[in-house]
Amino acid sequence: MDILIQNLLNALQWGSFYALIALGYTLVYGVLLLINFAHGDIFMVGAYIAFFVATFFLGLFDFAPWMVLALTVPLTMLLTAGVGVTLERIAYRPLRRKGAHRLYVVITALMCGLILENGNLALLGASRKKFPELLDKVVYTWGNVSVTNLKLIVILAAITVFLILQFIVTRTRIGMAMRGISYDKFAIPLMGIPIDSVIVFTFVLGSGMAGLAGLLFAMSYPILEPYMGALIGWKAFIAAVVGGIGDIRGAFLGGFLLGFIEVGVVAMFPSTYRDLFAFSILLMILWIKPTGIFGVAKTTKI
Amino acid sequence: GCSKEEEKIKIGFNIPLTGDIPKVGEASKNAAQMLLADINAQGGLEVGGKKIPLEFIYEDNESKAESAVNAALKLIEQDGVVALIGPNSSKQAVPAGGTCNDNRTPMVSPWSTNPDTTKNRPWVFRAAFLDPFQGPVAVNFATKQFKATTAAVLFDVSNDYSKGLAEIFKEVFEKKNGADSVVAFVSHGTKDQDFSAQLTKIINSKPDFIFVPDNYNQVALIVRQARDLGWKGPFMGSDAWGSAELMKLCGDDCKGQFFSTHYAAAGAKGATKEFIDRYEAKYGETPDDVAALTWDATRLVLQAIQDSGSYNSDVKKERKAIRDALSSIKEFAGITGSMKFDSQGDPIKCAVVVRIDETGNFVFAESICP
Amino acid sequence: MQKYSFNIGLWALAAVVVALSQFGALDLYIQSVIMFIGINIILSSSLNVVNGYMGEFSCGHAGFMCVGAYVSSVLSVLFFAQDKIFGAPLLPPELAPLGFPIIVLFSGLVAAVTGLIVAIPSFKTRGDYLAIITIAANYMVISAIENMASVGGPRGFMGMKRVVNAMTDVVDIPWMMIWVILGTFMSVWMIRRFVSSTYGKGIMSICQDEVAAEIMSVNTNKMKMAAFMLSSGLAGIAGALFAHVLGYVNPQSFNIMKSTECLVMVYLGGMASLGGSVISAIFFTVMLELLRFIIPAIDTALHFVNILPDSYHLSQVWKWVLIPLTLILLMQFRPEGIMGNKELSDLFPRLKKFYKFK
Amino acid sequence: MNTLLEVKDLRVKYGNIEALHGVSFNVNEGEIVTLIGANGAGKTTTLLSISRLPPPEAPKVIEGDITWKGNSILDMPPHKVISDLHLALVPEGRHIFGNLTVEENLKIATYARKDSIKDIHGDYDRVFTLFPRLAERKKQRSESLSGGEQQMLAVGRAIMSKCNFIMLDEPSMGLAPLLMYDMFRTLKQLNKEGLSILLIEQNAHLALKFAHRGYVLDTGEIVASGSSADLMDNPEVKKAYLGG
Amino acid sequence: MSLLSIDGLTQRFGGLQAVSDFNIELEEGSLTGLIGPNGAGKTTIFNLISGFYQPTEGIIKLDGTPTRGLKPHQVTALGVARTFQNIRLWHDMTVMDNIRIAQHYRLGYDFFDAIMRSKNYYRREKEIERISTELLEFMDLRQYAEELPTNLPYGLQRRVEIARAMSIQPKLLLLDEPAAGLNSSDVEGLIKLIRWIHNEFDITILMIEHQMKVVMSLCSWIKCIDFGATIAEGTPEDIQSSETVIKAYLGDDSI
Ligand SMILES: Nc1ncnc2c1ncn2[C@@H]1O[C@H](COP(=O)(O)OP(=O)(O)OP(=O)(O)O)[C@@H](O)[C@H]1O
Ligand SMILES: Nc1ncnc2c1ncn2[C@@H]1O[C@H](COP(=O)(O)OP(=O)(O)OP(=O)(O)O)[C@@H](O)[C@H]1O
Ligand SMILES: [Mg+2]
Ligand SMILES: [Mg+2]
Repeated sequence: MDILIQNLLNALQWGSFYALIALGYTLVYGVLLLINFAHGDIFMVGAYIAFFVATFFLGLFDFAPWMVLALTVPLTMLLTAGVGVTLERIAYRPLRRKGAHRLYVVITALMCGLILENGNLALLGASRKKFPELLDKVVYTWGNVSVTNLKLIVILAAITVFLILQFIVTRTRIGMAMRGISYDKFAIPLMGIPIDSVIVFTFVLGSGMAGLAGLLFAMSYPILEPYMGALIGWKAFIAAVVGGIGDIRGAFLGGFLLGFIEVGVVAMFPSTYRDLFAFSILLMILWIKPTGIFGVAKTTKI
Repeated sequence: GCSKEEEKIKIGFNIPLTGDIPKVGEASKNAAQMLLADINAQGGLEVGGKKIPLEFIYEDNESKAESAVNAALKLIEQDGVVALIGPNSSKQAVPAGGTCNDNRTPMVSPWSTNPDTTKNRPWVFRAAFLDPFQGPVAVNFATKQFKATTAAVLFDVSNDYSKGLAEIFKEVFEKKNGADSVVAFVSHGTKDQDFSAQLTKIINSKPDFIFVPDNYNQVALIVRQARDLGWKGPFMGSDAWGSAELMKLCGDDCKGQFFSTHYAAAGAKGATKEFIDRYEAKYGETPDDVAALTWDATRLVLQAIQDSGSYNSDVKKERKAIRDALSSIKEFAGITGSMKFDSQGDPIKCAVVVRIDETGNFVFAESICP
Repeated sequence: MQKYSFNIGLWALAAVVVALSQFGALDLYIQSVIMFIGINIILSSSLNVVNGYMGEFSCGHAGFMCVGAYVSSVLSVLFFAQDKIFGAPLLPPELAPLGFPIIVLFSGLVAAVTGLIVAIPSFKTRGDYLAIITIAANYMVISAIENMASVGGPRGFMGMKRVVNAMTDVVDIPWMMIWVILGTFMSVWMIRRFVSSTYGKGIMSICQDEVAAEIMSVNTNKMKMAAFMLSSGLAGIAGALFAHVLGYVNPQSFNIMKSTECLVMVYLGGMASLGGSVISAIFFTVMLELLRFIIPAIDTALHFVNILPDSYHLSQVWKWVLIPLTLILLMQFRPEGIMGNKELSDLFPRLKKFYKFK
Repeated sequence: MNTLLEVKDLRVKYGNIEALHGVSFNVNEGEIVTLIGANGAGKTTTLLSISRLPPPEAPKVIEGDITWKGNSILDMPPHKVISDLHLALVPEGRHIFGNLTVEENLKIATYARKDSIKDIHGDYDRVFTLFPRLAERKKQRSESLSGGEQQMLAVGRAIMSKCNFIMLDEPSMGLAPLLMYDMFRTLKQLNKEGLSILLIEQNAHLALKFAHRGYVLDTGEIVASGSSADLMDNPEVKKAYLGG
Repeated sequence: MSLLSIDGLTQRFGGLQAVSDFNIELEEGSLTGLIGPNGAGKTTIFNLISGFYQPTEGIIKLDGTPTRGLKPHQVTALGVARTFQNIRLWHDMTVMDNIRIAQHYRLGYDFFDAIMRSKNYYRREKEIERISTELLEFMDLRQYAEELPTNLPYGLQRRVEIARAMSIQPKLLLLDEPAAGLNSSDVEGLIKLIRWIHNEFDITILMIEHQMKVVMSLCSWIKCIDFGATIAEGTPEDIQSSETVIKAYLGDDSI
């Protein structure tokens, strides 16, 4: 029983990260049908930004860690959003303007990701960074179940972000515009909607969330290295698709699902088979629901 | 006028500057740079009474097998190096070793632990000891130190070093403590960051200690997460822990743990201490085992060049001379301990077990020789 | 006669390359680069069948390559080489030059059958959903092999050099160079014939309007299967050649990074352009190697004009910054890839005189 | 009468192909003007140029001017054309947002409107009385609508945007006769309330019957113009566009 | 015997009944019109006939063979060709390729023939080439054979789409609003073309159209549906004067 609860908590935390990153994927995808393969690396950049911001404040003033944290959260989100928007401006937008096939933008995103990773490596060197402790760790223990305050914060953050995004996308006018763009970019300006602003807004949201995820991740797994975003990025993408890409609920659920599957497989089967089993399960889900859990099949009207 | 190009001894480095383990490449390169500067400052390597300057050429193998082969071929064919240092990890060292052996160029891998790297390859050598030796060291030490009868193992399935060592450890431990005394044998993937599921499984099987033959960066995460999950027992590690960064990343959580390795930085004496101090001064961090092993590997090659008595400007002949000299080195006093070479070109050397003390230094606990 | 001059030219070029390798005029490094170019051509052109001509987004090409590499390695070692796992060779090593191509083709076949795990879901789902099925397939193949201790697991598998040596023992010619060239020609030739037949053009109709294709009598499921199997089969052949050129395989050599390299080559060359795939494979491979020489040159140049501080040297790390940067710039100038969806003959109609591009 | 929109010597290009070679015409406040012409004459191109949509879908203006109440709008971004000038376009090929419901499609068209919720609701009613079918399909994802229903939605969106100038590109395409006539009657009614209309219609007969004035476009040039009655009597126009 | 017989056809989408208990018998060689208000279910009926949807209820028989369970390409192989309400040509392939690919079901060679370029391959390709050229010739499209459809004017695209359907050599041709988007003179041409095809190839045609001129001058029998069920049928004259049809569909043409 204890094991079950413990694993449940583990899965919730790990799934939270998948969910946070998958939300960013889905948001951008939902608007531009662009698989932003650089998203994992934007997340990595977010973690680094958080690192620099936090060490800056810690080093410069004699702030209490919690004050530093309070400053780091918004700054990180803002700066990371800046990175995302910059990519959009200099790499994706010109291609879009030229009417390139969307997969060329996807490949460009992939390349941007590589530049972020290796540029970081080239500039900062291969040494890993240790993220400073900004939160006094509290371990709550009941019987064999242990959980840290950080874990709870992470889970809470994922849920909050999900609710906010879900509200924006489904309830607001700009959210409606975002959904419209994915279907027909041509007609959006005809509705009086400034398309570029909406796209920039999307990148601000998506990358901001990646920044938040990066910060929380750095606090939970305080070792930063240039390639830290690659694998988790790919997996979060998979989670987003399994949930039904383009759908906020899908990304959220898909992230947790992947977290649960990975933790579950390790807990129940020989751990060496984790990837094999986890991906088989995901394939099975897609087999049953070919457009993901929340994905709606595009009805081809002929 | 007609200036003849200055004669130089070219040595190639086939190292992972990008890809999965850039830190390994960087450390290798740092150590090599330091050695290069040392020797060239004296006017070059003294061979047969003549000083010849050195030139080191660094090629990135991107941590990929095919790139390692291409890099090796480029160094051999285009740059005409007389010997190669690296690759470091076995994934690249095994195929690159084949290439060097086929092309009759001596190669010394600092770090590779896979027996295949050197097996039946007269041109390939290494500076690190093999898993089959390190496994028992860890078992014996842990059994004695922790009075352990049960153990758990957490390793990286996709990393042949980690997996190989884990398997040997399991075999030896169970031979000593009876079947099923390794109560949990759990794996993770190479770039994983969350180990809570694995650790939950391990903690629940209540082992006396956890053996973690993993790279230091993952060790830092594993140890921390284990503490978060309520584990209070000891860990035992392997040589891959031995990085300067371990303490920076792991902090207090790792203090008091033990691991087996090639050398202990703290409390080192003589040449080792000098190396460490200078490296620290130059790069601002304690050299890890890769740096030390690269240093030794390169010095081995230089030693061989000197042993051969004269430098031959015909590259092919010089390579042969180096190989012959390498294979006849009987004993070599490296900063990672003194080593002898067996018929395969693998070193026989002592392992040390190191304890991480309260100040975070790696202090010598015990030396175990084969 | 004139119509075949293009073909004849290619074969002549191949013969020259082989001859130069044989007599040592090309050093081993250049030879190895040429062989990797050949392998990359197979990879990119075969992926183009699915991603370009059929318009799907398959991201797990390396998985099929992996299958081909392992199947061929195990078989060739089993049959023609002494090995610590498989023991004595089943056949006399003198037969290696005959047996090897059969093994390569067979491993292609096995990879093609593996391709079914992607082809069958593609009946129901498309686009980005298919993308993750292929990624998952890639991971699963790697994970499966890592769990197979008999082929070395994460340690990798070797012994193929001995098979190549066995071939050299029979006749001393650059065997692998010959096989790679033959494999490349065969792949490009197969794809060319496939996509230029009315039968194969069925996949292009799926790309442009699947509904119309199905209603206009194209058996879309069958065509998808054919395309996926052709593509993964050729990837398997590329894998088999790769394994024997390297003499060593390791599951991590076929991870998602390798797949993305294939993707980059396809889109760089241009979707649905075979010529583009060939050109971009050459460009990509050569650029990767050239940067080994260019970066030190840039470093020297920058130091010469004193832009860089003395203590800082540009290292090879910058390679993987420069490559994507170049590709991004290239795509900004040619947002449809080097060749768009055109072939050489469309851009230079006069070439048609020399070769029938059908 | 005030001239609302004026197009002067407009030349536009798709890539390297010139689609309009100097087109000039104007629309006055409260007028209904129609552009007729064969397939490919450049009618759609003209409307897209006025809407200031960016390439690649829309053409690039290389010469000439488009003015709105005397001010050039060539530098205006497309969304401003709607939100500031209140100039709407019902594009050829409907371009509805298939992943949104019918209701959301109508709602998105009010994006630039700044008036009260109540006014907006009044317009919903107007659309739903004109096209009762849309009311029945309110919650349906619009991509599964029938061809004609989608066309209704496209026109409905233009009404929702509450513009005082609407450009319609073949609004009757795919509509059943009954509905087509209803739609034209409603548009006429809106026109009486002050709406100006620029109409493109394949059925020249119908278009001229509906409009006050017309222009005839042929391969990128205006070849005839005048009041509807004049054009209908013009023998050339009769022969080429009215089917004899 | 009738070529197409539909009995009790019903199609539901969720709660929506798009077609309800629809019946029709088409005699061989007839030219029938299908009209009805927007959203009446006309296109849905076409989709059901061509196998794109599986009917919720009802039986569709072609030449006596029930088509339930057949995939669209199998139905097409039985001799049912169609055009689409919105043109769906393969826009990046030449007109010639469009015509050739539509003959996929009777290519008569397989993958290996294509790769090995067997005798059979050349024989069949030649045959298809011949048929396609001939067809383009017939349809006055010969000079556009190597053009991309996107570069053709709308009227010609419609014609190419009909040619593509004809290359299937159908027994039954389904035309979905062939005159939509055509100007008056093109409509005249279209009427002539359809009439000519009907006579020349002696095939059965069922067409949906909103332009009364087209329907009235071509069809010998017209069926008017609303809410997926027949509300009136008869000759053009009957329909034009039917109160029900006027009320539900034609309306009055005063503007
Ligand atoms: N996106 C485009 N790229 C290139 N050429 C185009 C493009 N769109 C239209 N054209 C060309 O511009 C010319 C005018 O086209 P336009 O669509 O304006 O005609 P139209 O009068 O609206 O015809 P229709 O009655 O068919 O709608 C045509 O020759 C057409 O081929
Ligand atoms: N896939 C679908 N899912 C849900 N509803 C659908 C679907 N396809 C059609 N419908 C609905 O069924 C009804 C009939 O559609 P259909 O396309 O057959 O109409 P139609 O008679 O062809 O009309 P039009 O003349 O406008 O083309 C419409 O109301 C439409 O909304
Ligand atoms: Mg038009
Ligand atoms: Mg319809």
